[in-house]
Amino acid sequence: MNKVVANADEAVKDITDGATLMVGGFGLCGIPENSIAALVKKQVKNLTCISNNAGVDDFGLGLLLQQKQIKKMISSYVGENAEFERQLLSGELEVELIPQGTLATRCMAAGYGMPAIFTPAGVGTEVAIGKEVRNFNGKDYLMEYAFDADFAIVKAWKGDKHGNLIFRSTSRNFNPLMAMGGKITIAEVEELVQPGELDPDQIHTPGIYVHRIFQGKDYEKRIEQRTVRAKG
Amino acid sequence: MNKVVANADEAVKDITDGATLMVGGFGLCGIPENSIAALVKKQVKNLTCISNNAGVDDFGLGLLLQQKQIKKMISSYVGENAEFERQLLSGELEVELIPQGTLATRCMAAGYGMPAIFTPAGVGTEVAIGKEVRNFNGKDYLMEYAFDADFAIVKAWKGDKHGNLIFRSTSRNFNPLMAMGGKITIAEVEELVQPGELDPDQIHTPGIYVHRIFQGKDYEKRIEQRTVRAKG
Amino acid sequence: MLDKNGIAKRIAKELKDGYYVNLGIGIPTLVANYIPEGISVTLQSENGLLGMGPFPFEGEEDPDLINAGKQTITTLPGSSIFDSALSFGMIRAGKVDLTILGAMEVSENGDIANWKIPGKMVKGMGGAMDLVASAKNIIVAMQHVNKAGESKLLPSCTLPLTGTNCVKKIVTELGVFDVLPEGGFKLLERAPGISVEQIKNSTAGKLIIEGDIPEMVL
Amino acid sequence: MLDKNGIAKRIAKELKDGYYVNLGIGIPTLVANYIPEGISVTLQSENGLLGMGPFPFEGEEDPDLINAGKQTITTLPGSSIFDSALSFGMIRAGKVDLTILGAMEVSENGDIANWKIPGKMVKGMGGAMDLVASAKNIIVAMQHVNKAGESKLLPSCTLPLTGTNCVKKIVTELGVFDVLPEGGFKLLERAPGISVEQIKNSTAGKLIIEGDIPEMVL
Repeated sequence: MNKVVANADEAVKDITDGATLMVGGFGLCGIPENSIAALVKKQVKNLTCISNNAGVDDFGLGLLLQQKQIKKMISSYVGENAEFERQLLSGELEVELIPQGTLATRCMAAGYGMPAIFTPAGVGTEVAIGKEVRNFNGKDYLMEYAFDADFAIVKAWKGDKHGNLIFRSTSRNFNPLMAMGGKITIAEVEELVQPGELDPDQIHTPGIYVHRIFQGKDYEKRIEQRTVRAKG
Repeated sequence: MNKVVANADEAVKDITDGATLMVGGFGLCGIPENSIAALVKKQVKNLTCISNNAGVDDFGLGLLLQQKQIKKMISSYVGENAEFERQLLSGELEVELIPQGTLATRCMAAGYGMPAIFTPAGVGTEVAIGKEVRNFNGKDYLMEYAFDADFAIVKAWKGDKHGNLIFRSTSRNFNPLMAMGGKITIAEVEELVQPGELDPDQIHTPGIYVHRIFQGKDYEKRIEQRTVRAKG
Repeated sequence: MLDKNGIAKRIAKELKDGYYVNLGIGIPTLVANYIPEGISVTLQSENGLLGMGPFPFEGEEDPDLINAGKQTITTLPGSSIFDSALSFGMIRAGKVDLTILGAMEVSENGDIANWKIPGKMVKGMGGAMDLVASAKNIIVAMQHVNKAGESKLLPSCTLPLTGTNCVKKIVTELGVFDVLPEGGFKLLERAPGISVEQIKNSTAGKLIIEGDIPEMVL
Repeated sequence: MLDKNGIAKRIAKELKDGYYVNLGIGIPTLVANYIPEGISVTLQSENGLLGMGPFPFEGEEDPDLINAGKQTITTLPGSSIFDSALSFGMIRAGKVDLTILGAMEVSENGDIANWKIPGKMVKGMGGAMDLVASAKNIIVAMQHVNKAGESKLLPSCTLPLTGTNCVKKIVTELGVFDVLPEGGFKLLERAPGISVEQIKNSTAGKLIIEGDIPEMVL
């Protein structure tokens, strides 16, 4: 079973105007840099992006925002992005803010075939408006629906042609959840390895969830908040 | 943070008559042999066991059945056990049969703090009797509740004193789900290693879910269906 | 008339390149022996494995590596192992392309009964209810009649159900049948040497026969 | 009066051996610098890490290893990494013993507002709503009054809520307060050099003062 495609352009070729995309990463950590670049090049428009954050002005999803390719963002936190703020305030961009755990779990629910989940996050707040509240064992929960995304684009450390993925360190974040949750999942990897090189016990995303995989290149892996301590 | 206890007797010492236990394993694969032996020795009675299977006559949970320590089994499949059958038919033992995926997901739900999940398994069958049916996108689902277990006893391959666990091959099965789902989780491991020996990226169960851990011994690892092919 | 291996062989012709397939216990397991050349199929075992390989060589059995039938097996290059919740998660999410399983009864609207006989010791449904409730495509492999000689293709099931409106195709020792969305067993192929008349006589549910029914080619 | 580090230092005294703790951005992050000797605490970062270590040495930053504040960090022996759903799963399941976070307002019944000011650009709630809805124990670290000099300990919040009935304790530059289940801020300790009168003058919500209020010992 060979899911390898030549490059990012090939991988995203059927993402068309108006598509809903899950985009992996937390901040700029673990984002699918190659796939985003290919979407910029392809000039696809009116995208709805489900992504925890919206990148920075000149990196990550910020690159799609610059070209006004995004119609709507579904995120938990969208700071650190002046162009985003401008488009939001001018009404060019629609934004739906949802709690981070709810975002993660709604992606996971899609991958588990569960149409809805219950979470207490947002009960009694404006997040609860219009949502079903249900009490279990004396505690209120909101019913939240699984996401329905046309595509997921994720970034992994290693992968094989079957689509098996391994993520490195905290770049795992939303990536495996979105990899499960997309109707078509596109994975870019730092290292495309031969089947059998990945220990079956250590695979984070089984290949059944991945439809296309390619070897990414030129990863910048920009750091958003470089914090260090003095050697001593 | 040191969660290591000396042995199985120490680990199960506060499991008392009438407790509800999640017990890891699928068939005889990945079962907590040492903890089961300690429960036999302790002669604790009237247990409710949530476990996919019920062992065989002289191994696994069959050892607790022999001593009539189990009041109720919650399982998906309970074949291969004559004493089980005898107790069931005589009315000594109560059995609740539920679909395997529902069993797994109800354990997981407890670990994720989700009070209930939706699954289509059992819709239109006797499993659905008395349960809430809900339609999402034209398909019916049953609402199934998270399990509420006093203890989970699980078996891992490797673990450290923080309770981090790694499972080997398909002995993973229900173990990580029950490790998450128990109010108090007891893990026995084939190899207790030093913190730092386990790669953080490869840990299947983060230590926060595990309350006690011990180095098991004398693993028999009995095979239920030995199937081989001829060398050729 | 087909023997068990014949049924498995005929079902194997339904496999397509790239399919993820879950094989139940019994005849379905035999399908793995007849995967057509040039077709790559990945077998899922619901205890938590994708990419199930053949039985191990004698002396190489690993008690930690079993399939959903509790048999010792092997992995293949590209296999992945996961917990049982993720295993049923991928099943529930419709990622498994085809489920092949046995049945005691199938009704003409696609209901299936395969886990419980009232009055007999019930061992449990295992993963069958999850599989039939979620699989995109379900093929039943079974004998056409039960030991008492009664048809297992019925107007409606008499035994407790495993799932409803889910079976898409049936292969028995007598023939191949589509279960139509509007109800009814549509005869597609006859087993070698079996007449339409014989199939009619063995089928209690609504049988749909259109035109000439070819004998199957294995 | 306490400075930011003083607030963090006082909160650190609430830590107990074996605690799993989630620290929010700002003053809460500083708490990690004052963990009492002999106490082992594991820090959870909600992007997917248990066992957060200190910042890396210069030149050893790893872009793949960051915390929920997007800062470069390190792991420790015994750390574990997981996806964000499991991270919030353990939070939702009440496995994190203590959450420490900042706030714009807290009400006397434990409501918290810390994510949105109407009319200003809203950046989002991140994981705050999940954390406050599920944590067993929540301590708020904040300034007692806002920039306009108005009390942030209120009868009820005026800003959009992050969560309801959840804050258990508040530490400000002026003192330490329990939020009582029946409502009200119970003064437990005064900050060094601060009088009960000063605290009264800065607290708009129901303040409960019983007996002599000790000055805190850091």
